[in-house]
Amino acid sequence: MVRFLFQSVISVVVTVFLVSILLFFMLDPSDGEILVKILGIESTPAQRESLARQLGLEIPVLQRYADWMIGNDFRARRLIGQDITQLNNPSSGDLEWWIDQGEGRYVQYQLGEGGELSVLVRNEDGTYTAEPAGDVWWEEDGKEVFWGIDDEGRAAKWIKGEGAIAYVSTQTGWQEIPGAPVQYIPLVKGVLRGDGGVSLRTNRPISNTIPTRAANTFILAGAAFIFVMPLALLFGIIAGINEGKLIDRTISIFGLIGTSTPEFVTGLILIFIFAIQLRWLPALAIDTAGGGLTVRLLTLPVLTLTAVELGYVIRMTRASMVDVMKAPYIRTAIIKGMPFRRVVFRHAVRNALMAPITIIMLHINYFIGGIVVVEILFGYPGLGDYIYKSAIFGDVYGLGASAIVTVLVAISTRLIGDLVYTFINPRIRYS
Amino acid sequence: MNMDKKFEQPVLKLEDVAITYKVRNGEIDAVQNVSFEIFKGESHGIVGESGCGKSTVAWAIVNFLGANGYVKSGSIKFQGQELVNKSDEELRRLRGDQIAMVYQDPMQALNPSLRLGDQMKEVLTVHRGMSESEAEDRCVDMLSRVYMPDPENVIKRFPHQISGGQQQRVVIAMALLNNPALLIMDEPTTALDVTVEAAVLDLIAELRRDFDTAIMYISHNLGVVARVCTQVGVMYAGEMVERAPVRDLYADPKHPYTQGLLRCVPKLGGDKASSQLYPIRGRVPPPNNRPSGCVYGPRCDYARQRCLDERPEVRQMPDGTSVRCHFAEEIDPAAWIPPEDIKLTPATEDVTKNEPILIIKDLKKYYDVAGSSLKDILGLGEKRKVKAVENASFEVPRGSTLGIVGESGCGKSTLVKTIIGLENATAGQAEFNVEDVTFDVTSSLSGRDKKLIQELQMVFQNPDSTMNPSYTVGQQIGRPMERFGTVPPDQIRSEVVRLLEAMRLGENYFDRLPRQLSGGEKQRVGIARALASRPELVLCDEPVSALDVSVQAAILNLLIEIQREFGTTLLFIAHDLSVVRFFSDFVAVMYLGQVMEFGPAEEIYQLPYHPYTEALLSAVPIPDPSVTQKRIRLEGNVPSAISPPSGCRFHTRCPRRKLMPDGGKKCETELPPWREFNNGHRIFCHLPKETLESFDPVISKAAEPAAD
Amino acid sequence: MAATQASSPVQSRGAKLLSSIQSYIALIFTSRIATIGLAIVLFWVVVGLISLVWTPVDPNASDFRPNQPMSAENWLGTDRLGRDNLSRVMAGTQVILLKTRVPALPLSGYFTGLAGLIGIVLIIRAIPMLEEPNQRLKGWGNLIVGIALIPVVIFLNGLLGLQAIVLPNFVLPLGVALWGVIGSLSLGTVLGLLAGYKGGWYDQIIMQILDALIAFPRIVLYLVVITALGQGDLIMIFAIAVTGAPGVARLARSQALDIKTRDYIRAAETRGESIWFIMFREIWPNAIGPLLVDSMLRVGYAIFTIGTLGFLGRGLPPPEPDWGNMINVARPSFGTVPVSVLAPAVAIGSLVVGLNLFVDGLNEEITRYQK
Amino acid sequence: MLVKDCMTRHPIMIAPETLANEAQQIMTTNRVRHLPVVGDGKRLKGLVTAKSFALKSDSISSLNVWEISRRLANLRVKDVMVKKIDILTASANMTVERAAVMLNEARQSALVVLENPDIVVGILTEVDIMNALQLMLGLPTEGIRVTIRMPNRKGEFQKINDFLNDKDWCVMGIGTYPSPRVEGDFYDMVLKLPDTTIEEVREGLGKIEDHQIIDIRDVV
Repeated sequence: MVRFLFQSVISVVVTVFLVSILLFFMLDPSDGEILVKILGIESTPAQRESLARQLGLEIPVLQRYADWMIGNDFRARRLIGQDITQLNNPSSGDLEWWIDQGEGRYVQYQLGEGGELSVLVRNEDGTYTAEPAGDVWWEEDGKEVFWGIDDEGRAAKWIKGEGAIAYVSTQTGWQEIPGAPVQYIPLVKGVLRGDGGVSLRTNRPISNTIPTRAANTFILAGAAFIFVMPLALLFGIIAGINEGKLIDRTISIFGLIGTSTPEFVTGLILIFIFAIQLRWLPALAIDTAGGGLTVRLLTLPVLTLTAVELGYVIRMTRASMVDVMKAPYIRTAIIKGMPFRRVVFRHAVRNALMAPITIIMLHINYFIGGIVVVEILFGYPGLGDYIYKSAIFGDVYGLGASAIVTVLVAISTRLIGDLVYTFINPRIRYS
Repeated sequence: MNMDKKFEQPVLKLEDVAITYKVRNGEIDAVQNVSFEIFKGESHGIVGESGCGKSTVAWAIVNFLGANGYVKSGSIKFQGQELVNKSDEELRRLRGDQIAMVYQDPMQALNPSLRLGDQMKEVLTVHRGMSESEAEDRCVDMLSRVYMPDPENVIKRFPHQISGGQQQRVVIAMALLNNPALLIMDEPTTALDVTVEAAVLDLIAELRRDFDTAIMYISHNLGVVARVCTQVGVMYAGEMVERAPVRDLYADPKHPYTQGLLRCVPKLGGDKASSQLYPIRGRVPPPNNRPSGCVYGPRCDYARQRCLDERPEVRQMPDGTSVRCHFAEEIDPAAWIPPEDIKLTPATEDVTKNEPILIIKDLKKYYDVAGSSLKDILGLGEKRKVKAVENASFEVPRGSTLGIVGESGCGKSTLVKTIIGLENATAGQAEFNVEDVTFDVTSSLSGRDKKLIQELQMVFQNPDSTMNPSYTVGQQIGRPMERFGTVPPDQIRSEVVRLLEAMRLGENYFDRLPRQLSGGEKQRVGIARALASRPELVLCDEPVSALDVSVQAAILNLLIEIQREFGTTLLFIAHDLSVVRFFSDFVAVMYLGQVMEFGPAEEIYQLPYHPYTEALLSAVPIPDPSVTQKRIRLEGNVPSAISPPSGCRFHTRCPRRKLMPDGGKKCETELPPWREFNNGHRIFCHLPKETLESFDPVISKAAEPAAD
Repeated sequence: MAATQASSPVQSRGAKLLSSIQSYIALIFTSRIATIGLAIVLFWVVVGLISLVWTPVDPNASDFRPNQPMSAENWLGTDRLGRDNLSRVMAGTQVILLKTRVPALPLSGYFTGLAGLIGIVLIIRAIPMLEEPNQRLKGWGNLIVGIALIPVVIFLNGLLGLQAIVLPNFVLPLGVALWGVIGSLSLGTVLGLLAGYKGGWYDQIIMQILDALIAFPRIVLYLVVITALGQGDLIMIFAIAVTGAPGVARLARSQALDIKTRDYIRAAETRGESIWFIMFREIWPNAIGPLLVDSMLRVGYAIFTIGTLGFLGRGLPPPEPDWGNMINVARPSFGTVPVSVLAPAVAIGSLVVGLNLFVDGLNEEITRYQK
Repeated sequence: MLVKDCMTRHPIMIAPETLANEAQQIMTTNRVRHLPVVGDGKRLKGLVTAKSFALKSDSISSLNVWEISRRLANLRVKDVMVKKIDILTASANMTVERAAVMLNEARQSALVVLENPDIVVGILTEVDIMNALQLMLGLPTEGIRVTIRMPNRKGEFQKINDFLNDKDWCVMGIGTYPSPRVEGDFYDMVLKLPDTTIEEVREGLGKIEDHQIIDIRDVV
């Protein structure tokens, strides 16, 4: 047991490490393509360069990877020389970084028009009041520099008199802001500490988005799971004990067709029948009326997922049941004169469920793939949809964080499967 | 009860039963015209080689032939009631209640995920409607009845938590719970070690008397059948060719097949010279291609034209034996002359005095055991070792045969693997001398000289896995020649053919694939492959234990012949003491990694014995009911090799320990000394020489049959 | 004499192959399911072959009547750009099953790739050698050569001006799905056999990495790879090969674990055969059967995947029509012209189902045959 | 001798649903006169004896020939068997003589032997008791069967015993009973002696005081 848990932990570490490295380096946004996606093709090189600096893309990739994994607040804290902390902004619900000067005084800095640094003191309601900062500069390499947190919550380095020009997109268009910081560190606590940073695509903190998305997906997947499991096990057992008979053939073939038809094909056919032809159910699972997720909305997506998973689980259960029914101990039970029902339920089912449980749990990855397709097909605002959009956009932070979530889900389901397996298999439990 | 059978009706009566399996193209008659009956309290043996339909008959009785098998004709009557075509519900009631069954592999027969108690209890709760607690009491009673230690605890365990011998006891106890009228046992001891087997056989004989149960005992082992059965039926190719009381069958076999079978088995009872083996020529016909006349006709030494034309009927002989042979009266087994080609040339020289080719000194092999605590995983815990081989030392003279015997787990295979290099020795020296070159054999395979690799070759146990299914016979025998360059490439084919002929296989085998060969043929090819690099030493790992007796005899004879012809030295592992005796010049007896006794073969089987050898000899089933064996049974299980007993490793089970002057204290603490006897015979025991010499011989031929 | 010696095993091997093929064909037809599956697959193969030479209309030609429903003229209607759906569905089999488009690459790219491959093989070969005392020297040699090979070739490429020589676009036979599976089969088999046969640390490390790959949601992997590297046939093949390899490796490993306990492996070891001989000459021929059956299933999965990615807008690149892509493009007008969506959907569905039916039936017959 | 030692173990049993015809056939082919009727787990339900098949006149008087045969063809064992409450039962640990008394008193020919409460372990019929008698008198073995008449007083058996001891003879069977049709208090004793001759026995036992050999023969 100890060995097993130890191996699982190692497996999690290795997997998360490999996945994150792979994602980070494959989707490395420093080549600037992402800037075009954010700013549009009409943007000027100067604007792109400014954005790249604001996003911290000019930081070397290894440093950026380390920041993203374990955070950079401690690095910033050292540069700033003051304590920094994350506070909730009541109006947006997002967490923002502030310098904590003690006694409930939290500040950010902003360089005014005249090159004067002003300090922004946070009020209770999340807004701030600007005050002159006074002389906070210190000497470095013959220049007067200052590290602080700017009004966007990034660690920033100002150099007196050498303000760079920052381009900021506002409602009225692009604004040129002179005297902007020359170096930025977008503050992040790191994925391993539960903070994935700010999404490049939405410019919102990822740790705010993912929970709601994941909850939606959980509802969808959970509904499918609750639907699939009992049905599939039942059909699998029925087919398994009637091996070769008509009922087995029927169940097996339908299972096979279900699991080998791609989700989008099943989904499209279901939409065609129930939404377009019969007009019973909506073709999209988007909550337009504001009534929340209803059974009506969820029916088609759940059915689509069910079709694929049901077939798979049935086939696994059936195969295992067929094997078990041929085992010598089943023969023993029959020769002992046990009634058939008792043979099946007492002697066969428990042994037959051992093998599929682990296999089914391993299948979670295909299931996640299915969820992505189904969410996109039905426009369902879940994690799958988020993963897809992040991937297409090249939002390495959003994709990375959500991918790690799915990896954790995959590994923990596998772990649960293994644990359940050890629990129902006395040969492992008692050795 | 000594009641005359004339007044009694058989518990089971089979009349002219034919069993057929439907296959893809047509039907296969697995069993034809089998008739026999079993009376109350009788144990009826069914012997025969694999594939002769023994088990099929058993499955037919409980009507469990699978989806494609059925009883084509004939009747199976259980206590006068016809079982064929009985309804499922009626059969279900009989099964487990009146008819019970015990199978070959107890581990497979028990449900791995249910506690033993639950599996036993349901026989009572389902059939008799007993309450759980009552049923549990009865299960405990029955377990203690089959001498299961600590039965209250055992019923709470799972099958994998008890040993194979104990599992078989549980299965037997489960079968007896409802006091069945008929107990079918299908090779119940085949998977067990010989000492465990002996104990289970004792138990079976005892239970038969106590419960008055009719037993149908299926086995391929003539020795086992001789020990437990009162009546024996011999099956061959789906037919029962002879049926007789056990004593008559072994003393005066009527059917040529029975005679042939008995000539194939080495016997411990007689002296070594009389244990010459004579294999039966040809092979068992497959069920879909059986001869139209006598099924045994093509292999029979006495076959005449009538045998090939006309199928013999079962005939009753004057002494009550029934035989399926046209000429049973005319055949006199005593007048049988062995065919010329089987007769072995006697050894021309005494090889036991040759200079040693292999010298093993204090060879040790320990394995690390993977611990399961966190400490062990991180490599911090104390490393525990399985001491698979401990201080083995012996010499093998050139051209001789050393037999290594012992029960499973005694380290005999590990020893051989270490010698050939599949495992690295932990300590010790092993030297191999050839052409004035000496090699150290304790190095790993990759560190070995190519010449040494070539000189040591191996013959394996399992005929089905000894050959790579993807290559032809010729390719596989040719490969060592190619690799070691012993034969120029253009002569490989002719050399392979020459070897094939030496194995009594023709050139037409060259292009055959393994799946086209029988078990015996595969084993011959395996031997040919081992010989292809012209090695000096061939190690044989139980080369015949997976084969039927008639094939086994042929392979053993072949090995001897090869040794005479090529002068090869053989190291021969076996668990069967009678085979080793027949085959070896020297014998080493191993127990729990330790060599317990070493010496010339004849000396091992005579006084003085090591107490363990004595127990082994007493347990060997001998296919001759007229031989009596001293009854010595070992108690308990073989201890774990991770923490072997201190002092003498055998002391925990030694039946002779109490003969020690101090009652055996010394055995627990000190390693025993080697006691030397004649001709290099050594015994690893604390008992003084005089005590060892004062034992009675284990095996004695009874002067006359004891009263029944 | 020598001639006959040489020829007879060859003949027998040919005859062996023929008879085993015959028996397999017989096996397929004994199963009704396998026969139906094979018929569906063959149907699409034939359709694809026909589409290579003839389609009702040029699949990429537009007749400027977009989104037409089914009609006598366009049996399956037309798509958003007015292209004939029937022709496009027919031609859609090509990229999946029949041809792989290799884009223009400089010759140096091929050389470097080849050198890299050889280098990797040398490094893999070197590792077991390092363990064996009498081969250690050779092992180090291999390792150094293997590592050095790649920069050397890159340098030579530059020197020889191979950068400048650009091979034009060309087409390989067999489709993306098939090449992808061949890729995962080769990669997975090598890793699996190595892990299974060598055991110990090899097994630990290889399986740990493969397990990580298995735990990685494959859809994410596909999306990332394609987003990062761009759409293309070779990239799709790469993605399919990488995601499929762990599964193949697991199977190959379990096969190797099973086969390595056989006595003929002991026999080879006692002959002092090298690990590569044992892995590829002794184990591989006996492990390949189940692996091949499994890869046929994988072809189904690969088609499934290509379709899904096409549907997500990340499928095979134009101009050749791709079923998944067709669905993606036609989806906005699903309500009005369902046939544009349903036709390719049914095509993908039936092809995958057909393959699965075929393999399933075949598998069942094989296992029954073994009994 | 206890019931368990002389009963017939594993008697042939049938299920209540068996056709009466079949039961009758089983009885004839196996030459038994009693069939315990049992449910699952050998639990006693009834007993079929030869008499069970005798037709009860009241039940058939109103039927014609065809109806009778049809009715008979469909008759099940449970319709004709002796019900459980009417069956004589015994436990395996009862003595034989007690069982014989039970059979005698009830005027029946068989006892069903049961264990925890109603599972059939055997059947004890008159024939079994006869067999027990045979065994007690050492029937199956060859030897000299001698009947000695002796007075009913202490020490008489001791004399025979001493004599047997002297001769080192063994006894295969022994039985005593009050002498029938004799005046006075005498007991007859039957002894079965193997490995000896009539002459030797007569020579030895005949010489004992007050004892009289009234029958001697060489039998199997």
